[in-house]
Amino acid sequence: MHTFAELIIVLIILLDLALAVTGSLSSCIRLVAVQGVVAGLLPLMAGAGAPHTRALLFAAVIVTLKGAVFPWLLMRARDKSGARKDVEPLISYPASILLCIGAFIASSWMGSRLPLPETQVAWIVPASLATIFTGFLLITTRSKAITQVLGYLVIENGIYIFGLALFVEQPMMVELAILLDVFVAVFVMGIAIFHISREFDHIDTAELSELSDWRRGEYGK
Amino acid sequence: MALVLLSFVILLLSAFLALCLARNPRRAQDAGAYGAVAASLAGLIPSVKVLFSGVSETLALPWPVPLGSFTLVLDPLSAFFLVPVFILTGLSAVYGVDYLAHYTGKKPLGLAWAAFNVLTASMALVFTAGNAVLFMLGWELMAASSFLLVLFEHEKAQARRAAFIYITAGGAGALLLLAAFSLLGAGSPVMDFSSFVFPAGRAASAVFLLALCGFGLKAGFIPLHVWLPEAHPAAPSHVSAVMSGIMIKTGVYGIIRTLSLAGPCPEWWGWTLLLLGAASCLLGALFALAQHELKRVLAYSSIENVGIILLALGLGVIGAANRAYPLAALAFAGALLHVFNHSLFKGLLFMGAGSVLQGAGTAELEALGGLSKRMPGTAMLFLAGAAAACALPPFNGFAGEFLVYLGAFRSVSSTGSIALAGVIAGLSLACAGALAAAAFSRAGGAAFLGEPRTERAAKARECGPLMLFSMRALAALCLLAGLFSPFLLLPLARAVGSGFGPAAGLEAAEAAAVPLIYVSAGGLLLLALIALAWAKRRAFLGGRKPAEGVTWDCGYAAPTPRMQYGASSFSQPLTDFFQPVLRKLGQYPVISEYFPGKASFSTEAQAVFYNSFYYPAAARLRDLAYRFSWIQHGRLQIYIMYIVVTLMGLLLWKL
Amino acid sequence: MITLMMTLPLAAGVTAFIIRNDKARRALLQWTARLHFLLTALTVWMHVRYGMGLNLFSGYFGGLSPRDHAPAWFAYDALGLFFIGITSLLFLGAAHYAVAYLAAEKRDPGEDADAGFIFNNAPETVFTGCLLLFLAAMTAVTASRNMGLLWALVEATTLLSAPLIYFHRHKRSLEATWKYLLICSVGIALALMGNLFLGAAGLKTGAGLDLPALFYNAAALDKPLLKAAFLFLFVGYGTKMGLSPFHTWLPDAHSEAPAVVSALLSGALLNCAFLGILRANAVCAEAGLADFTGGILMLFGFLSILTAALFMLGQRDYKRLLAYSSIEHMGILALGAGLGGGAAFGAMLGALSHSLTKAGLFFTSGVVLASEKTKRIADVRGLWRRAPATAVLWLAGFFLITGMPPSGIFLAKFLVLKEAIRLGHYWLAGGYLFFLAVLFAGMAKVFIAMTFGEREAKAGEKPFEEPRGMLVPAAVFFVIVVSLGLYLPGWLNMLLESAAAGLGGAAGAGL
Amino acid sequence: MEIIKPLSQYLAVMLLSPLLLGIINRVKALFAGRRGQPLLQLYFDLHKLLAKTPVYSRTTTWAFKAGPVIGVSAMVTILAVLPFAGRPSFLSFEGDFIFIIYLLGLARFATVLAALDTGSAFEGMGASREMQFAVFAEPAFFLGLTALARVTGQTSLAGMFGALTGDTWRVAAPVLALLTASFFIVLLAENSRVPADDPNTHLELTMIHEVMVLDHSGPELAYILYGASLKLWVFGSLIGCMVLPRHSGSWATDCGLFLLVMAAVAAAVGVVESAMGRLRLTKVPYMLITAFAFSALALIFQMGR
Repeated sequence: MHTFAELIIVLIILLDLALAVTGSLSSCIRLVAVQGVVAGLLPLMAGAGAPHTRALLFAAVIVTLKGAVFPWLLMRARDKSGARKDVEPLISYPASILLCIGAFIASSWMGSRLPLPETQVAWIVPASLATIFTGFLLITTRSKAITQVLGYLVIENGIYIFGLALFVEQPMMVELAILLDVFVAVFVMGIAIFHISREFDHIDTAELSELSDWRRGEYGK
Repeated sequence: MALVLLSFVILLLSAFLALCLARNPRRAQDAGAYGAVAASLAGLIPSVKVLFSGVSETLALPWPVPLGSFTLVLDPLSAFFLVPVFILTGLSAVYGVDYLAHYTGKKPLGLAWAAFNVLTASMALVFTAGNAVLFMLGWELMAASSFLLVLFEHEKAQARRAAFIYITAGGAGALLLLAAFSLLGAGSPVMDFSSFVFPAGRAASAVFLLALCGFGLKAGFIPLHVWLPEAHPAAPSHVSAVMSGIMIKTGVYGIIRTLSLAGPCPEWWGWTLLLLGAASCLLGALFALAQHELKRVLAYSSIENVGIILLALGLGVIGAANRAYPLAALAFAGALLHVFNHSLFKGLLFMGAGSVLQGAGTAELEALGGLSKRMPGTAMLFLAGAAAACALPPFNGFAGEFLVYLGAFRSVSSTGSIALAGVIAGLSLACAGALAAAAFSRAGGAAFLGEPRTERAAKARECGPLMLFSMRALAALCLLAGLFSPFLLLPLARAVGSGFGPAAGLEAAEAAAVPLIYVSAGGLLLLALIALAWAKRRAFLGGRKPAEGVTWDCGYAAPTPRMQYGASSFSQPLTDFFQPVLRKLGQYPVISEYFPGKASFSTEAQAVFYNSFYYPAAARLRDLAYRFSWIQHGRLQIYIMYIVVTLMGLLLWKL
Repeated sequence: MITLMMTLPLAAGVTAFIIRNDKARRALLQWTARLHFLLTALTVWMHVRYGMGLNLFSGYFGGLSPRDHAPAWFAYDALGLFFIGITSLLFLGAAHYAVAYLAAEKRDPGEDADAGFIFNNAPETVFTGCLLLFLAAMTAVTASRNMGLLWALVEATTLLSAPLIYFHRHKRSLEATWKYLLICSVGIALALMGNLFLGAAGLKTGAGLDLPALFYNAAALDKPLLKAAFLFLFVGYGTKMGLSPFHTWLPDAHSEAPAVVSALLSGALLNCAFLGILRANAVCAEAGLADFTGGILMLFGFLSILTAALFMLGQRDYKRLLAYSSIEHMGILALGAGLGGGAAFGAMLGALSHSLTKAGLFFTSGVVLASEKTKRIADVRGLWRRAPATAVLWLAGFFLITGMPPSGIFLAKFLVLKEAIRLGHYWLAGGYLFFLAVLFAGMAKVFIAMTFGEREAKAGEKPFEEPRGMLVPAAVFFVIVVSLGLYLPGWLNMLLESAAAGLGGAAGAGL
Repeated sequence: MEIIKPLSQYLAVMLLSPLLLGIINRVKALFAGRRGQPLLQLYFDLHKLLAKTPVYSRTTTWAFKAGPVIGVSAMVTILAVLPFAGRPSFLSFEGDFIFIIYLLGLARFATVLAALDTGSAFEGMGASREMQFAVFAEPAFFLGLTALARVTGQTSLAGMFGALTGDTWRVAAPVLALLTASFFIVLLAENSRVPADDPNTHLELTMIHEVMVLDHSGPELAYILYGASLKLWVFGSLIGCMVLPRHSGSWATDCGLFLLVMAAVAAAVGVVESAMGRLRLTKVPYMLITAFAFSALALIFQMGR
């Protein structure tokens, strides 16, 4: 089973890289969904022996949410917004991928540096960190509002995997509450994107920088 | 002590009442003024009692506030400051009734009275508080209430600017004081002054410097004076009188308390005080000479006088550090006596300026003149106050300065650094005195004497009876305190004793008694001679009626008021000489043709320290802030980046 | 009791979505606030009456599970109780303000003087509903005993308050909402990481994320992991709390939200996030990491004061100015918590006083906005002439927020400074004083300019009738803050002390 | 019986001081080869003026009349403090010279206000100059007295001059010489003598003291003239006491010698006036600063010893 889990880890890392280079918005949404589903399945593979019913139930909820509900919500937001179909990165794709690889190297280093307990699955901590970095990469170097939501989801995926790595047993109620939060967050963000697209011409966040205290050119005289 | 408490209660109640009666200005005036006068009378009794008996009184009530306790201490030093508080606020309140009546219907008089009474109460609290929190409560209430009064005519941009500078200086000062208190009371859970332990070594110097700057921002010596010449002219005149007469003395009081708490002080503290005092008294007098507005002249004169007080304190500290105790005692006594005297004559002068402002509608010196004919009472009282401010005998200003001089002279014949300190002190006093005399003869002359320079001045009317009453009372006090200064020695010795140790009090009394008696005798002789000369003059006239004519203008028979020497021409030789310091701005006509046409001429005294230091520093700071304003850039991506980068940094640094 | 406190606003919030009648809905809002406050007051009273001298986490009562050993999800200790006390009091004022505000908005929908167009407001149902749910979430945050749950609830407050910020359907408020939503969500995601580390630190002890268990086993927690956990939790909740440099959302959200929401954000929400940090801090302190956490709190506290000072100078928007002042105060709270001892007490007193003062100021700013139709400082002059009562409150708020005595804020600032100096942090104290002075000057300039002076009537301006319902809550809050500086009742002192003790470690040492 | 001596000193000064101006004028006349005014001219003038009816400008108020009265009273008060021949007068006390300086200030203040009260451009000009020169003269005078206090270790005038002996001159001759020079310059400036001012000029634009009293007439002018002569005595006597460090023990001898020295001082003023021209107005401050420098140098010498 662990080999299988390690394969999944590799898959997740590859998905990170793919996210860094994909230009099409809809592919991005799909990639994030796939990553969510894969991450959701991970606990079933990583544990020793047959998974608990609880874990099964949980995995089912996650897969439904991340695999079906979120992509649907985001796709709808994308369609309504009538935005252009690519992610409009602020830096070039090669730069993105370089940053992503750099993040992966940094994650490996940090993974070894962080004072973590031994894990059973190799690479799981670096992978989770790399995923979190990729999420940040999406948020900070892409200009559209939707990609920022995607980034948030990728970070969430990374944290989820990280949690698995640490074997922290969250009580059911907490787990559910967290999931609910994430769900509502995406929902609210979706609504916000809808409003943004209505108020502004498109969902480029460059438009969303009117609130600023920058006194450009008012100093040094 | 109960009476002091009663006076607090009366003040706060009457302030509240004045606010409630704000709809009816007359009633509000009555509530405020009666309250202030009653509170003054109630407060004077215990203060005077403590001064003469020398027995301190303490009142401690439970006050559940962290660090705080409701401890009031009335020792002779406090009482010595409280006496002018109550004298001046009581008389100012009387003056204020007539002064503010002018604004009925135009200004919220209820609020003005409430602020005035709260100001009085807070000053009394500052002088009696025995706990840091209580002290700061009084201190900041004082700042806030006087801030509101400075904004009395807030529609004037100048008043708003003054209020801003004032409140900022006050706020900064308060913060410094908090730091000083924190250092002093670091070890005690309740910040009572009695529990304060003066730290040793560098921390002691830190406390001294913090207290000096913190209190100095209120006392207004140079270079911490910037708010003073702005705020005093902006406030209503009876408030200016109180602010200049006593409020700035709260700073002096604080410095004295700090010195008293510190016990034996290092000599350089004394030098700091001495040099700051010397700079203040010289520059203050010099700036006063260059001002064009009567109340500004007075404000700068306050800076000069605070400088004199500070200089005396510095001399005292140097003396004490060199174990020249009688000298130190004389200097301390001089400082305290000058505190008292200054409050009287400066109150009088500001009231006089207020009368001018109200009678002639302006206090611009170049627009006044000839008021002595139109407002004879005010003119005479103001000029008496001016004489007192120039420390001319027989008025009271002389006595305090005389003690300082005496201290300085005693030190001149001793060895080492004290002699130098004495020379610096004496010389600064002499120079400042000469400059102050020039400034006041200029101001008094331009405002009251000669011919009116404008229509408004020509139509000036004498001020109301209550205003005159207050000024007369103060002028009488100035004269009496000057003539009978030996009688002030006992309270003075008590105050010095409670501030600097009982031995100092005795020494001061011993050293000052004989010379002061002679000075009194000289003053009485002078008055007698003046009376004699006056009587003789009449006798010489022998009933003949003097002839009247126009002023002799070298044969020119139709002199006009415009031909008089104005205030700026009067001071021009001196201000030109000191131009490098004064940096007055001006436009002078250049005459190049044989038949020049119309020409205009203007000078403007600028606030040198504000314009060349504080304002540029503030502008630099703002520029710096603007430079960093890109932090709040507007782009979400960058904001998220901050979080990531900070987190990474923290992880790398801390793990 | 706690159940009731949480379900009451929850139920009311859900109901508010259904009610069609404006009046009934507003009454619901008010009555819920009143009842909630009553319940809170009762709980505080019970705590004071029966829980005297109780230490952190041993003083739980009234939770879902009354048994001592079984972990309860929700229960109050002094710290939580203190924060819910603030929140509930604040909400009481906010509810009354909101009713007057909504009525006024209905009559005279906001007009944006700068952009010159009229915009719509969000439906009142959503607004009221979210407001009540927001209260429910905050009640739960303060009561939660489990760090995981705490996280989820803090995130819930973010999500519930987002629609509140977007009350004015205006593109700038949308931008603010978006930034708020995203920055806080991303920030809080990091706090989730922190929770994971925390769980990992206690893996051997089996403490999970239950606070009392963590506390009990603090000595056995894995220190490096605990440090990592604290860093993540700090950055996460710090983002929500508005500590610099994570504060970036704060000025935007506060300036664009309706006044009542700004007041709640500043006065209640930031405190809730602070509570998250304090909980983590307490665990770390118990584990002997007080120096580590204290250093970080002090560093970022100082940084926040610095940032606030920089942006206060030349600020153009008065609501943003207030927001930066909130950052400053959060900085002071963090500084106080980091210093511990008397400063921790000061921080608690500061939290209470700041919440009330800032809420009062935001309430007043709403009236100023209603009168002047602009948030630009340069366009507001001579408020005294047009709206005297508002001007008085505005000025009073300035004095209180800058720490003029008598006020709780003054005492808080003094206590923090004293502790910094007592502990020998002279440079810190110096910087603190300098930036406080800069902040003071920056605010003084603005408040004087806005309040005083002559005022030229703008074209087509109607005379302004000051809405009493919007001013009374502010006035009441100010009076409370002033009285705090004059008289600290014994029960409050005890509550503050035990709350300060709840910060853990050296902080519990008392004054 | 001891009271007789100060009283007679006092009366002597009151009576003799107008004579100093007569001496100056005679010396000047001598240098110019004229016969000059009688020695007692000022007495005649005073007598004449006291009997005259004054003319008052319609602009003036009480301040105009009070000026001469206060001025002369202040001078007479000073005489009660001033030592005569190094012997104390009625009022001799620690720090008495400060009292003197401020009484001089009072006289100046009153005169200046009286001048300003006329509203005349010329009188204002004189007042302005008077005040300007005072600002420079006072520190010089004061510093000189400080140095003297340092030399003698005394703080009252009578004490200082009483302690001044021939030995002091031998030990500290440069210091005392500098001080004498300084006091002499101050005397010239304070009493409106050449080179600071020219009492004989009739061009108002250049006058200082005289121009301030243009409008005064009758008894007021008499007061002013008398006050001026007293002032000259005050400054002269300081110099006289300084250069006459001899105390024989006999009161009469000392007084006689002192009066001779006073006459010599007046003569010296006359010599200076005859030998020098008037300085430009703008140069007068520099002359006073020179006096200040003399005093400062004296002090520095003394403190360095």
